Amino acid sequence: MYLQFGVPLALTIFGIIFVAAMLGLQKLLAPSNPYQRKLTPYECGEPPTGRAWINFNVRFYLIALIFVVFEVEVAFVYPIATVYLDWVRRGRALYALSEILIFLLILFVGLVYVWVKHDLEWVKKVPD
Amino acid sequence: MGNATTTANGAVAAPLHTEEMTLNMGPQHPSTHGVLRFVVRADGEVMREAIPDVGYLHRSIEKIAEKVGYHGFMPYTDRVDYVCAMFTNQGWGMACERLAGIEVPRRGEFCRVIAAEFNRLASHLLSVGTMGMDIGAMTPFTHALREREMINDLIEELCGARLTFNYMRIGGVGFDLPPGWREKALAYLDHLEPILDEYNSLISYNKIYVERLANVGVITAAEALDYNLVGPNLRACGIKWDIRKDLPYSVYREFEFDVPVGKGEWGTLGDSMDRYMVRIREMYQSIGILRQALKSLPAGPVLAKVPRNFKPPAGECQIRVESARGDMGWYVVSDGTGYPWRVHVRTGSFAAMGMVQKLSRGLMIADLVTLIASLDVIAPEIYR
Amino acid sequence: MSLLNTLPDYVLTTKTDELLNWMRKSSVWYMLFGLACCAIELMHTGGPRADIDRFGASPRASARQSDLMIVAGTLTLKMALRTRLLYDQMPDPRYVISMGSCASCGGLFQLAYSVCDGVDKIVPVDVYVPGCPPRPEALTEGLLKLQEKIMTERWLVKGNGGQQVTAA
Amino acid sequence: MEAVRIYDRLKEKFGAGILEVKSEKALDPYCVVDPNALVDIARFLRDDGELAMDCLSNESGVDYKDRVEVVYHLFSYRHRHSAVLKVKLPRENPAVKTLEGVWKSANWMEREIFDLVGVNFEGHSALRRLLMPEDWVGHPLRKDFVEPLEYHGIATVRESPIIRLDAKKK
Repeated sequence: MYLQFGVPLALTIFGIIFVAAMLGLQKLLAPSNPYQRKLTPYECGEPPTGRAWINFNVRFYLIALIFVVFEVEVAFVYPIATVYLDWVRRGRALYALSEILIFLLILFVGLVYVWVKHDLEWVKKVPD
Repeated sequence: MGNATTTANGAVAAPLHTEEMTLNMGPQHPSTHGVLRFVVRADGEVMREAIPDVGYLHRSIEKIAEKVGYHGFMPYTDRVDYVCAMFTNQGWGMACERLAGIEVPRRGEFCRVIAAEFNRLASHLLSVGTMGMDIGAMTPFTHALREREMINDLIEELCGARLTFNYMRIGGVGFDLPPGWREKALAYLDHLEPILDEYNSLISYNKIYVERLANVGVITAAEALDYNLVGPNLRACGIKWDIRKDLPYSVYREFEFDVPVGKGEWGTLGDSMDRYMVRIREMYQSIGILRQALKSLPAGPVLAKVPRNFKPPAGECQIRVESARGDMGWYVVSDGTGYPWRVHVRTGSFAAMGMVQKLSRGLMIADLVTLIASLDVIAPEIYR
Repeated sequence: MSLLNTLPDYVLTTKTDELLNWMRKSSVWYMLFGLACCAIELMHTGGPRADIDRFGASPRASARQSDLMIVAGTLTLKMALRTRLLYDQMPDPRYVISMGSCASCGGLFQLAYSVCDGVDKIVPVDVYVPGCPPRPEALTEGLLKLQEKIMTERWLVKGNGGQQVTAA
Repeated sequence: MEAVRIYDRLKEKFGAGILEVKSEKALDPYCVVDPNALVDIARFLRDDGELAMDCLSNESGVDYKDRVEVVYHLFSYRHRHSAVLKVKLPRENPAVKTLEGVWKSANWMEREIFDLVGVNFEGHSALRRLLMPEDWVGHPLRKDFVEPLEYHGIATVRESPIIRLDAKKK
């Protein structure tokens, strides 16, 4: 009775095998020759100076965070887009459309908030 | 570290302690137009300062000039600025002619002007194309290179080389125009003009382009003179100065052409967008000069009688040529023997590079890339 | 436990070698390493007319993603140390094309005090392309010569494996 | 204004500072200046209304047999005239005051002259080698410069391939 889950099962198995094959072949066939000078960090040809582990500007983190929020949003829209036609055929088009629009609307409010608070620009002007 | 102050709307604006990054826009970098290196001290994206470290292509051309004779030095002058090599040839030729007092026949002067202006077109095309690529638009680069290839074909038919021409000699030009070249060149100019308009409308009024270039790297007229900026960079600051018009040499007196000057239409006067637009407008002027030169080409010899082992009288002189990167000063000291005693070239990129450290304070890292592209800096001109 | 150069010479192994070489030959990514005048010809080679993208060679910005270093231009002594470091930082199997007479033997700058005569003093070179600067077609022929050389390499089969550069 | 009249004006103003004016039989007439009076002369040339030399267009170091000369080519965009100043320095350790205070373009030109000809510019903001590597020994554009045989293990001489061919034939 769980037959309808057969397809995703096959897909996951194929995925795992495919990734394992790629990594395995690479381990078997590719030459690997790491030596100290090759592993030095790449600095456009210059010998690297200074430490890489410094607490750099927090702006990078904020911009990355905002990006992740809207990336996940798009990721959620994809599954709905695939099944959208079935809903339309079953005559429940309005329900499906309103469902996705509400989801987008909530996140749109988030976008406006971030825009107004100047978090999208790099040099944040503290509104004093 | 520091006291946490609460701003008006209650947000805590405690100064977060973040260290300064020291990045290395090193010799091998896609955007530095050759082997330039910048030690960038940046806090996040905003740069504290970008200290240029130059010398990765110093090929000691000035020392070699003392080892090879006057005629032998001509191919080395191509390598001083390989994107517009005709101007360095012309500079060296004129310096030696002035030292020895040689008179170049009129047709030779006309051939020099034609070859030089074609080379100015090619140099500006490359500069405008790579600026497009530095801002992220890939297709302008291919457009510009396609036109540059056609100019290379024309010049290759004229003197056999695509990049380092060695076309000019002391006392004139090496080869006369091949038959049918004049019509081919005129046809190419008619073909190039509409393409330049299309390129201009496609790129120059694009919102992203203007956003990335306007108000970036602003140079005032006084600063430009103080740092001895020359050529399109100087004209973009509003100073109407072109050696071809103001200290006319060769046969430039006989042509009408306008000297485009930056007007600050997009942002403040003297920003990167002005420098870019001055180059685009200069291309139209070069096409005008080429048409006039090709139409009124006189007959006659192209090379004056110059002895094979050329020995100019002892003395020194400096001449200035309007290269694509601005006024290039050739200072030659001769001691009467067949080898020059000292040759010194002062080029446009050298002065522009001297300014980058001051201009880069407060810019974003991405703006440093457009600043270098807008100053149109070429590595060998800085290092020679 | 890598199988590199361990298997004997059977139909299967030589054919896989050929397949491997064919795949790597038709996707040689070259590093943007233009030093001097040859850099402009390198741009024209990557440009619209003599396009080497049709041979699978696409320009890469950093040494980490490229397996071919085209040394295009005069190598000065100051740049030579950086070139050695860049060569070391490229992933294995890596190749070097020395483009132009300046990179091959110092060219017309052998008289100079600051120029390193020839890049083969610094890195092992696979293909020398003569010319000053070589035409885009000459560089494309150099790339094709390199592709022929890649086809002769042996991976599974015993014999000279993909260039094991000793820890320099 | 002709170059020679510029030098006459300088002679009136600075008298002892101007050592020699060479104008006959010279393509670009120049005037030799006393090194210690250089900065005042330069400042006067720039600030004076009539001369208004607002641009140091070229600065080069020339190494002669008995002296090292630094040649300054000045230019005025307003009056479109130019002048050439020269400073004669001893060959051992030539030193002159920097003109960076007067024209900022002198900064890089003086660094290059320091690097290649070895003239020490006192008061320069960041006097270090511009073109040669930091650990380079000697000043290459001097006439008595001897090329080092190797640099960081890289031989600077390339033996001619004919030697290798003969060796192979044997």
